[in-house]
Amino acid sequence: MSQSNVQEMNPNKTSYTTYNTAWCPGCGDFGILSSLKNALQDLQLDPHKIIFAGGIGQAAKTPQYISGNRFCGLHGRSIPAAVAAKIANDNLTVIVNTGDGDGFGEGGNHFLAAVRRNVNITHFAHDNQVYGLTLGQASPTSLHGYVTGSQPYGYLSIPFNPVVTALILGAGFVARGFAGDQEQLTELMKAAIRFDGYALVDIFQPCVSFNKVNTYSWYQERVRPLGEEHDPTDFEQALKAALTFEEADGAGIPTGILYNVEKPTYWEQHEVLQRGPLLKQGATKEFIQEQINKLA
Amino acid sequence: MSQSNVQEMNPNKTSYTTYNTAWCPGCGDFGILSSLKNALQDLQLDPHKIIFAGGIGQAAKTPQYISGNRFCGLHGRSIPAAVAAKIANDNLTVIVNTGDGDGFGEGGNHFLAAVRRNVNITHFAHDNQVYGLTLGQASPTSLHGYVTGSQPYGYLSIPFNPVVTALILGAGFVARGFAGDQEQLTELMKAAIRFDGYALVDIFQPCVSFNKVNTYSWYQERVRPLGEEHDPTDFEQALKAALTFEEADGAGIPTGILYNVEKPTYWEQHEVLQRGPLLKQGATKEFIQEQINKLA
Amino acid sequence: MFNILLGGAAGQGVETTSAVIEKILKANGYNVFVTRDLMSRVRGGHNFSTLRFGRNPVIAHDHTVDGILAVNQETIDLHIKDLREDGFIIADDGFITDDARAIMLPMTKTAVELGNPRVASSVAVGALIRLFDLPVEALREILEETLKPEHVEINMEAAKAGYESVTYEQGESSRRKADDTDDKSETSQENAHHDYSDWITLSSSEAIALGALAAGLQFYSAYPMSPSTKIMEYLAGIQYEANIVVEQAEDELAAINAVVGASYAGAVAMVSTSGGGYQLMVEGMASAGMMEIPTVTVIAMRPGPVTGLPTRTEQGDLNLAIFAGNGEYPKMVLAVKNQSDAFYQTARAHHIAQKYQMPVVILTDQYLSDGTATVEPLDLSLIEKVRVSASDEEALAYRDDPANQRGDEKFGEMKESELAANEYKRYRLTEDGISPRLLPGHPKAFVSVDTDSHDEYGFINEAAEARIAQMDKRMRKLVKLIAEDLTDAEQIGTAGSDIVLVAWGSMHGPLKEAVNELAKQGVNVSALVYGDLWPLPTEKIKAEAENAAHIINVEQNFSGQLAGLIRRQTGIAMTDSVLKYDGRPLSASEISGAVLRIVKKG
Amino acid sequence: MFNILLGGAAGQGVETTSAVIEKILKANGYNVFVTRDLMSRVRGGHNFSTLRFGRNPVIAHDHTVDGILAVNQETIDLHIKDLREDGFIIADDGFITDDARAIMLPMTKTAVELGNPRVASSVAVGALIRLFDLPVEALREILEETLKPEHVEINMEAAKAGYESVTYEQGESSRRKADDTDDKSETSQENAHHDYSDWITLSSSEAIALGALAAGLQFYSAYPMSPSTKIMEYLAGIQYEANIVVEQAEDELAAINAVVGASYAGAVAMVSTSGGGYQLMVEGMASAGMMEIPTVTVIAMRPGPVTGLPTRTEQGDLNLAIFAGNGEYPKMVLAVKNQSDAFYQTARAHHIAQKYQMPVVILTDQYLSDGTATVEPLDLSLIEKVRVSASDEEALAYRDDPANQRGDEKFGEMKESELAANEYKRYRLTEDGISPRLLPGHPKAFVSVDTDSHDEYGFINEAAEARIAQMDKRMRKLVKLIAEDLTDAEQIGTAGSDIVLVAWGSMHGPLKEAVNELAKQGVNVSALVYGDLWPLPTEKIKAEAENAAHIINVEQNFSGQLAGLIRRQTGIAMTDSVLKYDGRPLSASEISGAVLRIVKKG
Ligand SMILES: Cc1ncc(C[n+]2csc(CCOP(=O)(O)OP(=O)(O)O)c2C)c(N)n1
Ligand SMILES: Cc1ncc(C[n+]2csc(CCOP(=O)(O)OP(=O)(O)O)c2C)c(N)n1
Ligand code: SF4
Ligand code: SF4
Ligand SMILES: [Mg+2]
Ligand SMILES: [Mg+2]
Repeated sequence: MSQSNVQEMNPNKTSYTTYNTAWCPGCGDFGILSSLKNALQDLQLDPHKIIFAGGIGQAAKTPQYISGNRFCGLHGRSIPAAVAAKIANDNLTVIVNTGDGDGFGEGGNHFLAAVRRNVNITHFAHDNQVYGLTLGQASPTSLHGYVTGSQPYGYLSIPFNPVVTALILGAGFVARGFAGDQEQLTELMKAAIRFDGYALVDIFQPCVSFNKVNTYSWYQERVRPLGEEHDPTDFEQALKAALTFEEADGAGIPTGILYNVEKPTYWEQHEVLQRGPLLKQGATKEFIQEQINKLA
Repeated sequence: MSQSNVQEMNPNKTSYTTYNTAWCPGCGDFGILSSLKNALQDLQLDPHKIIFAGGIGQAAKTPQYISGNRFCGLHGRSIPAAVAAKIANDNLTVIVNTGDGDGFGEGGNHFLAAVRRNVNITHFAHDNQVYGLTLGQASPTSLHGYVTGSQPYGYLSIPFNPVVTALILGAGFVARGFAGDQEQLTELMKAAIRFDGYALVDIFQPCVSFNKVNTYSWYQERVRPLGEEHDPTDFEQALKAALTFEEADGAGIPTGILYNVEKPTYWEQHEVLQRGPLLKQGATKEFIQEQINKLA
Repeated sequence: MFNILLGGAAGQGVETTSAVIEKILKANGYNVFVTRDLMSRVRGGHNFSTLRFGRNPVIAHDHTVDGILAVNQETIDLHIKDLREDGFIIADDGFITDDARAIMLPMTKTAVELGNPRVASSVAVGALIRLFDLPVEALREILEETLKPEHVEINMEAAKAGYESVTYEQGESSRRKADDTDDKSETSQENAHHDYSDWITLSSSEAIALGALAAGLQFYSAYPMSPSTKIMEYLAGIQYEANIVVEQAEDELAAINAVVGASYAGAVAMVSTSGGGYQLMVEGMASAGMMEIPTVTVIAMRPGPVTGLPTRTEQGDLNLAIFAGNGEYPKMVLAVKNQSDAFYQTARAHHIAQKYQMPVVILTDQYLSDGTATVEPLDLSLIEKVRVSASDEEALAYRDDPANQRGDEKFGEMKESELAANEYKRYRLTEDGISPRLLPGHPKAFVSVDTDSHDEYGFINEAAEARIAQMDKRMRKLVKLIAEDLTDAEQIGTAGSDIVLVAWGSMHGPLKEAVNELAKQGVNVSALVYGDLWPLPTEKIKAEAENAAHIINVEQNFSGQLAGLIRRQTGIAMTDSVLKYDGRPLSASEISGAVLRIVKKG
Repeated sequence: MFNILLGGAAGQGVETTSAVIEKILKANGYNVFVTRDLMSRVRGGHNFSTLRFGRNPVIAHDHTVDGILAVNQETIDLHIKDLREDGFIIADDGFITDDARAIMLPMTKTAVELGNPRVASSVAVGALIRLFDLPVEALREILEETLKPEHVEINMEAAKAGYESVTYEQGESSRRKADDTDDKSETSQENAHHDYSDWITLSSSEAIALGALAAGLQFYSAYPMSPSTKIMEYLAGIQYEANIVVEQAEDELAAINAVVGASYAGAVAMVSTSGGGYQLMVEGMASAGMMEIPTVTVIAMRPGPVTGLPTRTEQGDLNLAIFAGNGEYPKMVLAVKNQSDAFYQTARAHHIAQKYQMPVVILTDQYLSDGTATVEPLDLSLIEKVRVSASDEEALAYRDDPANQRGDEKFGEMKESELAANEYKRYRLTEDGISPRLLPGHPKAFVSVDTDSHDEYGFINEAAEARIAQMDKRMRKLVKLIAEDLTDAEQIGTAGSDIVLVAWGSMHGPLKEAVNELAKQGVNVSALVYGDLWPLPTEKIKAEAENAAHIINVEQNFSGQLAGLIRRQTGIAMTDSVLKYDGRPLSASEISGAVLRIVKKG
C-alpha cells in the first residue's frame, strides 16, 4: 500500500511518474492526470519546483499520484493555502486540483476571493457534477433535477456555472475542457499554467461510479471546441460562450480557452514580493529597533 | 440603554417603531431603515409576521431598530439561518439585512447557495464598500486601490459586484438602490419583498465615518435610475446594467430593478412545503412504525 | 456464537453480500452483529465485514474469526492469521493457499458460466447456507428485497451451485458452535429468546434518524461526511412520506446555522456530521447556546486529526464536543452505547434540547454507524413528540395562551401582562434559567434573539449587570439538568469491586462482553459505561473509586479523553488505561487481555 | 500613584485625549498604565479610559479613581461613585453636578470661542497639566505627533486656557499622591527608577506584532475582529518597510489555511483573531497539527459566547484553545502576562512552532490589547530569528546539505542516503517525534504533507501500523517539549504559604498587586501565574498545594477554566474561586477583598 517518492531519474528532470491511484477504473480523473503530466512535460517544468495542492475528494487526490511537492489539505480549503504558498515562494509553480464540491461547494468563498485576488496559481476543477468520494451526492454543478441518495426527488438548486462566475468576478484566464479530449486538455493546461494570474480550467470529468447522467457520451455529444473565430480577448464573446450550457440552443457546450487577458496580479501590486521570494525576506533588526524606539 | 418591545399600538398593526440606534449621525443606514419602514407600511405587513434576520455589523443591526421578530445571529451566517427559518414557517416574511462584508465576505459561500436555492427571502445588502463596525477595513466591494488601515497601500483585489454575481447565479430579482434616494429605494424594497423567491437589493450606503471616497456626493454624482426603456425581464439588458459601474463610460451607475423574472422556487419544488408550514408537520407514528417494521 | 469474515475489493459487492448473509441468518433466528471495515475508496482496495451471530444477543464484534469468505486473494492473505484452528475458509479455487481449512470452490468459474462474473460471491453464500443448514429457497426473498429484479435469478443459480458444492457434514462443528447457547463467550442472557427472526437489523444511522422522527423532527440539514452521511440519506429518502425537509447544505457552517434558523422559527431540527465537520460548526453551536435555541447535533466519529481515516472508527471527539466554543454556554453531550440506545437517546436529546432551549450533542462512531445489530423492535410507545405549540390545530395562530410555549413541560410561567403590554421578554430572568419561549408569528410578541450580550427583551445590552444576569440565567439550566435529567453511567459487573473499568459510548458492547469473560476467569470487575458525558454525572464513579485498587479507562483514542474528564470533574485519576487508536474497534478479548495483564502486574 | 478617569462619547476624541495625557505624563517621567472601556459603536454611547500613573511601575488598573475628566455628562453620573473622597472632577461648566470636588471649566465655551467645539477636551488636558505641574509647552510636541498639523495650534490654545483656569495650589494633594514612591498601593519596586520618560508605551497588539517580526515573520493573514484587529493594522501599516506580506482574508477559514499554506512553502507565518473567529479556525489548526506545519495563532479574548461583548475583556477561551480540534494532535497554548511579556512570548511561540513543527496558540485579551503600559524598551538582543534555511544567500537553492532544515536547532539527522535515492521522508519516524523538514523546491526531494493518515513519505496510508506509528511520533513532540521548553508558572508572594492563588495571563498584574496589598495587611499568600498552559506544567502547583488550606483560582471567566485544567492534570481541586465575568477587568482590590472574605470565612 505504501509508496515511495522514487521517480525515474531523468537528466532533464521533467519526467513525471504516476503513482498507484485509488480511482475507479474508467474514471475521468485518469484522463485529467495524464493530460496534466503531458502538459508539465511539454512545459519542461521540474517537478521539484511545483506544488500540487489539493483538498479532499477524488479530484483532490491528484497530487498523491504525480511527482512533485504535495499539499493535501482540507476539503474546500486548498485554494487559500495554495494562494499563500505562492505568495510565500514565487519561484514555485502552484497547481490546485479541486473537485466541484471541494472547489465550489465547501470552498465557494475561497473561489470568489482567489479570482479577485489574482495570485498566479492554476486551478483545475474536476467537474464531475457529483460528490464522488462521499459516494454520490449532488454537487453545486449537478444538473437541476439530478437524482441521488441525498436528493432522491432531484436536485432543487440552480446549477452553478464555474466559468461564467469566474469571468464575472474578473478572472483573466478561463477555460473549459473535457477529460475525454486529452489533446485539447493538455493545451488548455499549458496555457493556464503559463498564464500570469489566477487561471481556471473547468474540466468535465465523467464519474463512472456515481454519475449516470453526465457520462462520457453525454459530454461527447455536447462538447464543441471553440474555433478560430472565437476571440479569447473579447469579454462579450467569452461571456456568451461561458453561458452556453446544455439547456442552450443545441449548439453544444463550447470548450477551449474562453478568455485570456492578463490583469494586474497580486505580485505586481505588492512591492515586497517584487523584491524577491517572500521566504527570503522579513524585517531587519534595525527596522524593528526603530519601531520600538518610536514607542518611547 | 435597555429598550423594550413596546410599539405604538395601531389597529392595523402595520406601524413600525424605530428604536434607539447606535449608528453614527448621518450614516446611510438611516435612509435604508426609513425606506424599509415605509415599504413595510405600504405593503401593510404586520410586524409580528416578519422575521428580520441579521448577522453582525452595522447593517446587520437593522433588526434591532425596527418592530418585528429579530434574529441577530453570526457575522456572515444570517443567510442560511434566514433561508431555513422561511422553510420552517412559510407564513412569515423573512427579510435579511447584511453588510457587504457580512453578506459577500464572510458570508460569500452562503450568498452563492441562497441565490441558487431560491427560497423566498429578501436580501437587503447595505453596501458601504467598507467594514464599518470594525472601524474601516476594505470589504469585497471596496474599490481597487481603496486605502484603509489594513490596506494602507490600497486594496489589491478586484472589487466584487453583487448584482452581476447574483444575476449570473440565476437570481430572479436583482436591484440596485441608494440610501440617498429613499423614494426609489422604498419602491425597490416593496418589489423585492413581493417577489416570490430570493430577491437581492444591493444598496449604496455612505459610511460617513470610514469611507471618505464613496460619499453621498460620490454616489449622488453617479447613480442614474433606470428609465422606462429598461426591460427587467430581459437578461441581456439586466446584465449590461449590472456590469455598469464607476469605471464604465461615465454613463453613471444604473439603479432600479435590473431583473425581475420569477423562477421555480424551493417551495414550489418541495412537496412537503406545499402541504403546509413545515413546523406543523413531521412523521406520523404510523409511518415511523412502518419504517421500523421494514427493518425486520 | 460464530464469527464470519467476508472480504473483497470495493466494488465487488461485499457490502451487498454481507447484507444478504446477515438477512438470511436473522431470518433463520440468529442474532447477528456486523462490523464493516472499509477503505476510503470507491473501487479496489480491500474491504471486509465481520458477521458474528448466535442464539443469544450478540453485542460486540470479535477479531478472531471462525469462518472466512474470500472474494479476493487478500482476504486470505490478510486474515488467515485471525482464523481459529477449527475454522474454515471458503475461497475461489483460483486463489492461492495451502491452508488445510480451505474449501476451494469454482466461484468465478461458476459465475462466468452463468454469464456474470460479479455473482461469484453468491456461490460462497450458497455454500454458507448449506454449512449452516439454512433453507436455500429462503434466499430468493432476500435477494428480491436487496437486488434489482433482473439480478435475482442468476444469483440464486450461483447460490444453488455453491450449496451443492459443500456437504451438510462439512458444517457440523460450525453449526454446533453457532447454536451453542451455553457458549462460554456469550455476553448476555438477559434478552435471550433464541429466535430473533422478528427482531430488527439496525445501525445507529437509522436509529438516530428514526429517533429524531419519533421526537418530531421537521428539518434536517447536513453536509456529506463519512460516517454520518447515512443519516442524511436515510432521511432524504423518506422525506416526502415523513413530512420533513432534508436539505444538503453548501458547507457545515450553513448546515448548523440553518438548523439554528429553522429551530428559531419553530421547527424541530437536527444536523449531523463527523468530528472534522463539527469543527466548522463550533461557532454555530455557540450561537445556539447564546441565543438559547434548541438544536441537536450528531457527531459520528472517525479517527482524526482532520481527514484522518475517513471510514474507520474512533472516540476522539469528546473534548471537541464538550469544550469547543468561545466563552461559556450550557450544552449537553451524550454518547450512544449501541444501535438501539441510539434511537432512544436521540429522542431524548430532542426533548432535552427543547426543554432547556440549548444545543445537545450526540456522539456515535463508525463502529455503530456502519455496523448493524439485531435488536428488539424499537418501541415507539416510549417516545413522545416534543411539543411545538399548545395545539396542533392552532400551531400557526399562536394563541396568546400562556401554555403556548415550546418544550416538554411548563417551564416558567408566562406573564399575561407581558403579552398584554407587548412586553414579551424572550430572555426573562427565571429561577431555573429557562425563559418562556414563543415562536415568531405571535400576534402580541416580538421574538428577539441575539448573539451579542443582551437584555431580557433580546436587545443588545453592554451593561455589566445584563451580562451577569443573562450568563447566570443561561448557566442555571445546567443545575436543573443535573437535578432532573442526568443519567449516571451504566453499571456492569460487580459493583464495589477492586477493579473498576470506565468507558463510554460504543465501548459498551465490547466492555460488557469483556466483563463476562473476566468473570468466567474468576476476575470480578465493576464497569461504568457513560452515556451522558456533559455535564458529567459523578456519583457512581466516586462510589466505585473509593475502594478500588485499579481504575482503568477503556477508550478508543490516544489520550484517554474520558479519563481526563473524570479527573477534571472529580479528581479521580486512572491507575491504568486500555487505549486503542488504530481505527479498528477494540474487542472484548483485547480488553480482557489488557485488564488481566494490568491486574497481574500489581 | 494616581488614577485618572477620562470619559466621553465615541467620536468625542476620548481615545486621542487619553493618548495625549499618557504621553505627557510619561514624558515627565511617570509610569502610566491605561485601560480602555469602549462600547461596540463608532459614535455616541459612553467610552472611558483610566490612566493610572506614578513614580514606580504601574502594572494594573484600579476601578477607584482619584480624578475624573468629564467630556460628557455621563462621565460624572456613572463614575462619581468610584471617585475617592479627596479626588477631583474636571468638567464642563454646562454639566450638572453639585459635588464639591468638581472643578467646572468653560470647556465648550472656550472651544467654541476658539472656533472648534471638538477641542473642548484639550481645555481639560491643560487644567490637568497645571494640577500636576507639567510644562504646558511640552504638550506641543505631543500634539504634533498625535494630530493633523492644522489642529495643533487650536488645541494648544485650548490647553493653555485650561492651564490658566486652575491654580498650582489646587493640585497640591494630587501631585503628592502621584509622586509618592512609598505609596502603600505600590505593587512592585523591582523596576523602580522613578523616571520613565525613556521607557516605551506598549499594548500587547504592538508587542505581538513586534515579537513576531523579531522572530522573522514574513506572512500574516487575518480577518478583522475586535480586539485583535490592531495587530493586523500595525503590521499592515509597516509591511513595505518590514518586508512582509499582510493579507486580509475573506474569512477566518481562509486566514488560518493561508497561514498553513505559506508556512508549508517556507514562510514564517502568523494569524490572529478573537475567540469568536478562532471557532472557524479549529479545523485549520488541526490540519497544521496533522500535517506538522509550524503556525502561530493569536487569540485576543473578549467575552463570549459568540459575539458577546465585542470590545471588552475576558479569559473565556482557554478550553477552546486547548481542546477544540477533532482527534488528537500536539499543540502548545500559552498566555501572555502583560504587554512586554507579549513581545517575548510571541517570539518564543514562533521558535517553538518551528522547532516542533506544530501549531502554537497565544492568548491575550482586550485588557492587554487595547490597554497600554509604560515598559522597559524591548530588548531585541534577546531574540533570534527562526532559521528558515541553512543560509540566507541560498534560501532558494535548498542545498542538499543536511543542515538545510527548518527550525531552531538540529532535530534529527537527515539521512544523506534518503536524498541521494530521492527517498526523502517528510514524516520519518524519529525518536523525538520531529522529522527532518525540507521546503518545497528542494532539487532532490518532494515534500508531501497530508491530512489523511499517511506513511513516512506523506502518502495516504490506511494501515493500522501507519496510524499508530505516526500518531505516536506526533505526540512524542510534547514529551520533548515538556522536557526542554516548558516554563512553569511564575511564583509571586511567599512560597509555601497556607493560601495559594492561581491565575493565568493578564491576571498577572492585578494579582501581583493584590498579593502586595494582602501582604501589607498581614496576609501572606503564594500566587502562581501561568503563562504556559498546554501542556500544563504541574510541579509548582503540586508543591504549593501540598500544605495549603486555601487554593483559590482567580480568573476572568464564569466557570474557572484554569481550575478545571489544573484538576484535570493534577487532581488538585480549588477550595474557592474568585471569578469575574462582566467584561470589566478584575482589579487588585477586588481580588484582595475576595481573598480576605474567603480566608475569614474559614
Ligand atoms: C470539512 C469536511 N466536510 C466534508 C468532508 C467529506 N468529503 C470528502 S470529499 C467530499 C466531496 C467530494 O466531492 P468533490 O469535491 O466534487 O470531489 P470528487 O470526489 O467528486 O472528485 C466530501 C463532502 C470532509 N472531508 N471535510
Ligand atoms: C466570525 C466573526 N468574524 C469577525 C467578526 C468581526 N466583525 C464584526 S462586524 C464585521 C464587518 C462589518 O462590515 P460589514 O459586514 O460590511 O458591515 P458594516 O458594519 O459595514 O455595515 C466584522 C469583521 C465577527 N463578529 N465574527
Ligand atoms: S467515484 Fe467517480 S470520481 Fe471517484 S474515482 Fe470513482 S469514477 Fe472517479
Ligand atoms: S461606522 Fe459607517 S456604517 Fe457604521 S454607523 Fe457609522 S457611518 Fe454608518
Ligand atoms: Mg465532484
Ligand atoms: Mg460594510
